[in-house]
Amino acid sequence: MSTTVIPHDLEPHPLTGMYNGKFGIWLFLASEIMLFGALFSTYVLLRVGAPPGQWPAHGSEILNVPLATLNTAVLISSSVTMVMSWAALKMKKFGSAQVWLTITFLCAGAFLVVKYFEYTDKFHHYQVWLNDPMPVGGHEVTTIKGHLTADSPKLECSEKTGAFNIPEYVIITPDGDHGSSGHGEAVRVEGSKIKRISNFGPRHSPYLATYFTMTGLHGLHIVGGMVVILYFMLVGGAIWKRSPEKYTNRIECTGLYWHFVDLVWIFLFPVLYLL
Amino acid sequence: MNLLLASTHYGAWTPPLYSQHGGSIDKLIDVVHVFMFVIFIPWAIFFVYCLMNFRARPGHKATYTPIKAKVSKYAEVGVAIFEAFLLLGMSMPVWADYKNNPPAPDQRLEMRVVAEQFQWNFHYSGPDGKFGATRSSLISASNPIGLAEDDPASKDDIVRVNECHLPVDKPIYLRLTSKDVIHSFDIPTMRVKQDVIPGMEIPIWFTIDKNATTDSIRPQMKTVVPMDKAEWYKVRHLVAAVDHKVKDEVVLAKGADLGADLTKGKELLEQLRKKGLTELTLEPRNPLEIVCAQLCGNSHFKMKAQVMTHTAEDFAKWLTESSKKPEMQTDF
Amino acid sequence: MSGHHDHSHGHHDHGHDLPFWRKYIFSVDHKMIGCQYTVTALLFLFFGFTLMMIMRWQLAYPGQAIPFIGQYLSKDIAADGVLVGDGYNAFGAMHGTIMVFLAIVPLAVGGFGNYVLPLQVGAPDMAFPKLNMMSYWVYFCGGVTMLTSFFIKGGAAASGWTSYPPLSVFASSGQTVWLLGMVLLITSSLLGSVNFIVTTVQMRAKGLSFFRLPFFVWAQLVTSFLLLLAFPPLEAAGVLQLMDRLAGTSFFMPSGLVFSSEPQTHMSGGGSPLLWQHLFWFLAHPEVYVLILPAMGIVSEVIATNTRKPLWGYKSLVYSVIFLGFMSFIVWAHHMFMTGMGTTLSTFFQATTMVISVPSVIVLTCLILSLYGASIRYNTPMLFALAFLPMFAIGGLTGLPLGLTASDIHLHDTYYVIGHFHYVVAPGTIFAMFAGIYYWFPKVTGRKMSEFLGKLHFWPSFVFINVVFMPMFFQGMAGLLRRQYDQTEQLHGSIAHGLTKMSSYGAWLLALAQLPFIINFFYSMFKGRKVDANPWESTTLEWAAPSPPPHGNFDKTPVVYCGPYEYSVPGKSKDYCPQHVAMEA
Amino acid sequence: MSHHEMSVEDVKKHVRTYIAVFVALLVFTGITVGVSMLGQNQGWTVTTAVLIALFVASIKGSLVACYFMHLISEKSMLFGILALCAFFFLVLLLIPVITVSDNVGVH
Repeated sequence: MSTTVIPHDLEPHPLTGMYNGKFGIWLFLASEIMLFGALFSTYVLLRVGAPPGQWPAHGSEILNVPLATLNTAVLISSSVTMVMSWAALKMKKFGSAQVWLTITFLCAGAFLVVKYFEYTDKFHHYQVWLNDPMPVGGHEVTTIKGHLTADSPKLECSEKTGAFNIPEYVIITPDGDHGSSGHGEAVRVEGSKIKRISNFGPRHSPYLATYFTMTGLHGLHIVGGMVVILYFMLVGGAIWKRSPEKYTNRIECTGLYWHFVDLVWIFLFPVLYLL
Repeated sequence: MNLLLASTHYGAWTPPLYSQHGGSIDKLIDVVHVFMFVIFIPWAIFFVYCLMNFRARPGHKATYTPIKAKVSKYAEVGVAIFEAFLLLGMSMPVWADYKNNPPAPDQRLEMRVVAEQFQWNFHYSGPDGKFGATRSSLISASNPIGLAEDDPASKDDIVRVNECHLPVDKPIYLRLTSKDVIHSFDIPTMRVKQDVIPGMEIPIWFTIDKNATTDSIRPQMKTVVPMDKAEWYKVRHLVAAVDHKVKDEVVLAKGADLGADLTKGKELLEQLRKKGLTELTLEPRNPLEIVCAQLCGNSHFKMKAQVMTHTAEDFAKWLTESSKKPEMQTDF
Repeated sequence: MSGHHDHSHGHHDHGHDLPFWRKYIFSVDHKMIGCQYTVTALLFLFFGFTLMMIMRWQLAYPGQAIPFIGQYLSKDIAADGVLVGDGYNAFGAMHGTIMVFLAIVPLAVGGFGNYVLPLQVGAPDMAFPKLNMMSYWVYFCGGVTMLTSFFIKGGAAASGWTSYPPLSVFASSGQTVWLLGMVLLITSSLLGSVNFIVTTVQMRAKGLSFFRLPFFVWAQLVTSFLLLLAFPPLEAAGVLQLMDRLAGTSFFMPSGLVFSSEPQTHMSGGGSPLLWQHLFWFLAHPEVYVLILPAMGIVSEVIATNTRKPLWGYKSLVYSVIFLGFMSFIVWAHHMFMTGMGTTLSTFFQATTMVISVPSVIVLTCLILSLYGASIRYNTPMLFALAFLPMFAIGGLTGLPLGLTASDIHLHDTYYVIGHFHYVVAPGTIFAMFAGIYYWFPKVTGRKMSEFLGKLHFWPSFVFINVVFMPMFFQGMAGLLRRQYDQTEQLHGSIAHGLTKMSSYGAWLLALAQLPFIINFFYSMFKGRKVDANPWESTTLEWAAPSPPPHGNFDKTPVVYCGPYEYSVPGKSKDYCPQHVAMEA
Repeated sequence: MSHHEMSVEDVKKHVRTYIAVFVALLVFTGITVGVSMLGQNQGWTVTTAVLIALFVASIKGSLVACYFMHLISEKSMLFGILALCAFFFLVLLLIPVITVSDNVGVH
């Protein structure tokens, strides 16, 4: 392609001990650290500044910790398979390297599938804040959590702020004691009584806003990594044939990125789910 | 500079000053600028000297060895020391005083300022010294701060839109909040500026000079503008300070302004010119303004309030009279 | 190494066989990409200037129809040819955004950095040519995205280039487009900065140690680190604001907002408007140095060449820019003194702000002492480079009263601020850019720009740019606030109106003064005097390559024998010793 | 030692490390979850919970960075850059502190 030969494209530079690509990917990761740093900073600020009660005392009140623990294991596994793929290439075993790479890809896919179930669960779960207390299932409550029935009108977003406008009325099936759905009878709440309505999506609270933004951005990084891995699964053979060393380097760089994505999750998991 | 800047006695440098703390701010500004000239002028002289003396010309060659310039090191150290002085000796004490020493509650006039697009709302506690409760659900065009009528403390409260009455020579303590976006509370003539941030209540305080009542400031700013320099944009806030007469006919009565908008203003000035008036004696209609210093939307430039400063007695009178009529002024 | 060289040489001829779109559009050659950046950035510079000229009409003649073009503007911007408040704010926000992110940074880093840096380090290209091409196209898309926002319903972003929430979250959809454009521009800058750092560190020619690098390369290296580490927080902030606008979150929206008498209870609230300011200025202060460091680099190159003597205190210059870069990360909150900051923090940030002025003083001192004992050639690039010095000095000095909290109370958000940073960026950085264009034009085209037209460009520009910005200091002193659609609506604005008009006339005349440059640029491209590879008799490596350099840059891989500015070395036959020529004993 | 010239034996040694690190990571994940549940039942303060969670996460992160990303065998140049990045990262994390702590306003 390029008609010029770039120095240190393959061989390490004596000063840095790295070839260009590896040095480049490390610099890129440094910028990624600053990106997620700003988000962590946001998280701390919103949490510290939150009035009592606005932030859940423990992530498990809202989020599914067992699923996330499973996902952590999946992501750690994908990290080790990634490095195994590189090790195999170092031992000139192209075939097994591609197998490891494929497992990495599948793990990443599994992670996203689990995430999808976590997300959709939140998007279909609603909370209604009331202007005045009303009786539900024998208790006077000021807020109802539950699922909207099919008879409820579709909620519309405010054009200005993206939050939900208050509908004419909603019919909601309140949650049971431990957040499990299907308990209790459906309640009809008139719009005039509703102070605010939201699903457990990002608009729900600063906590969920942070959760969706951080995991969403992390998820996008996973997708990006998967695209790159898929690319090497498909055309890896051709590059390997042309220059095994180049292919090994590229897998190493991909791996560095992939481990970083794993590393971010290692911090996201306790921060969002366990605190 | 006077021609370009001032059509009235408003100063060609900083504006006239009517607050007690402002002097130290102006002093710092002056000292910094003197310092800037002290650095820049010798620097510029050296620069021009080099440009002239070391130009390329036949027979002149550059010298390879750099000059041993101890002067530069002294200059740098000098700059650093002077900056330290400005910081520690002037800026920090002023700021600390500006932020850390609020006047005692029993000695100050405390009031709430609620900013919104694009107006300033002023909330006085009235003679009882207690602010009535406010609720955002009660906010409407006629009740801009959402004052709760059912709260006894709100009975004598005064709410004013874009009109702020203040006593002179008494510490004023303002609690600034915003309903919607970030505004900035700025009175240039008092050297007061503070961002007003929604979700926060930020206090500021200052004391107005003893002699700075609006009625006494206005004549001080009186100026004479030659007719051919009287451009509407520059005189639009000024009113006639005296009756302007041509052959015993009053062509511009005392207190009359020079046209509410550009078209009318141009016409009026043209008429006056035709009638043979050669100069205008003018003074500002409202010499003291609160303006918004932070971009807050399309009418940001219009967001301003008039400050009326009174003597202690006049202010007390205004307060009692106004609190008798608790209905809101909604002339905005 | 020599093996590589032979290899690349063998391919040189193929460079000419590339189809048009590979050679001029999707080129991977750093020089072509540098030219693409330069031309695109100059167009944006012109566009941003046009926006300002229209705004200056409204300021000088509030409420009067804009002559010539008023009638062609859309209804969101102008009614019956008169600019409206939203239109003015949109122009203001876009002027700032375009000038900073689409014009000057791409020109200084994307244009000059791309073209000159690989040549100066003796590399055949950037470390990642394809990534380089991608940076340009991502930048291009970001620019186009920004421009399209003028044509959507509600007009372009109108919340200032700083986009402070909640205003920017409540704003019309132009703000969303602005944010998307910013994300693209930031991505482009990040890719570019990785490329620059790797190229500088890994691809220096043999013998070119760090302390033999031309100062321009140092400036670009530090700039790249600033972009690399300061931009991501703004990208994160951009994502958060996008979430606020599109997904209904409240990162920057506190509880209890009431908008046009409507309590915003359907939002969760609980956010912090100050968070945006912190994240924004965490980038935007280093960004100031992103604007100024490459300019200092260019000026140093031009001054060294045209004084015919080594730069005074090369090492102090290098340490100064490194220190500047580092310090620029911990001064950002001096933009936020008026947000209710207490004594402790304001003291810290005032102190760091005073500290950061010291290396700037050192840089200026080194450059001016370089003139002493010189033999100064007054050609056009040198005139622009010399004009940079006093202009940057004025810009820097007027930063002092803004950096001190007490004087900032009066001057914050006034025209004094506008005057201050425009002195740094316009007669400062933009003049340095012009110096760079005149200086490296012979390298790019093999032809010199006309000296006569160049001087016809310089002198009026120098006069009028001061007419534009000098009055602003006095206006600011009078308390005149920035971002006012009609300044005369306020008493002090009305009083300062004479200066406003003076400034406006200065701006329009300044525009006229750019005509000689435009004519010169195109005329010289085709008809300029042909010159050899090193017309300025300069020492750095870019002049060792042919003009224009072929694909792969050097005929022979250069080896470096000496420092970057060996001019007028005693006992030599010529008054300059190029870096790639072994000095005879 | 640079990875550039690694023998098959070296790689095999590496692979054993990778597996050990993998197991350690899984164990630490279990510890984090366990400790968090315990803390929730025992009613620990937020500070304690944060400190423990971040401590364990840091161990895990270091393992990934050092062994999977081979940071442990890199040259000092990279450490310099990462240290710079870490410093500015800390500055970023100070933003919440300075927003809340030293402001004359009341939230």
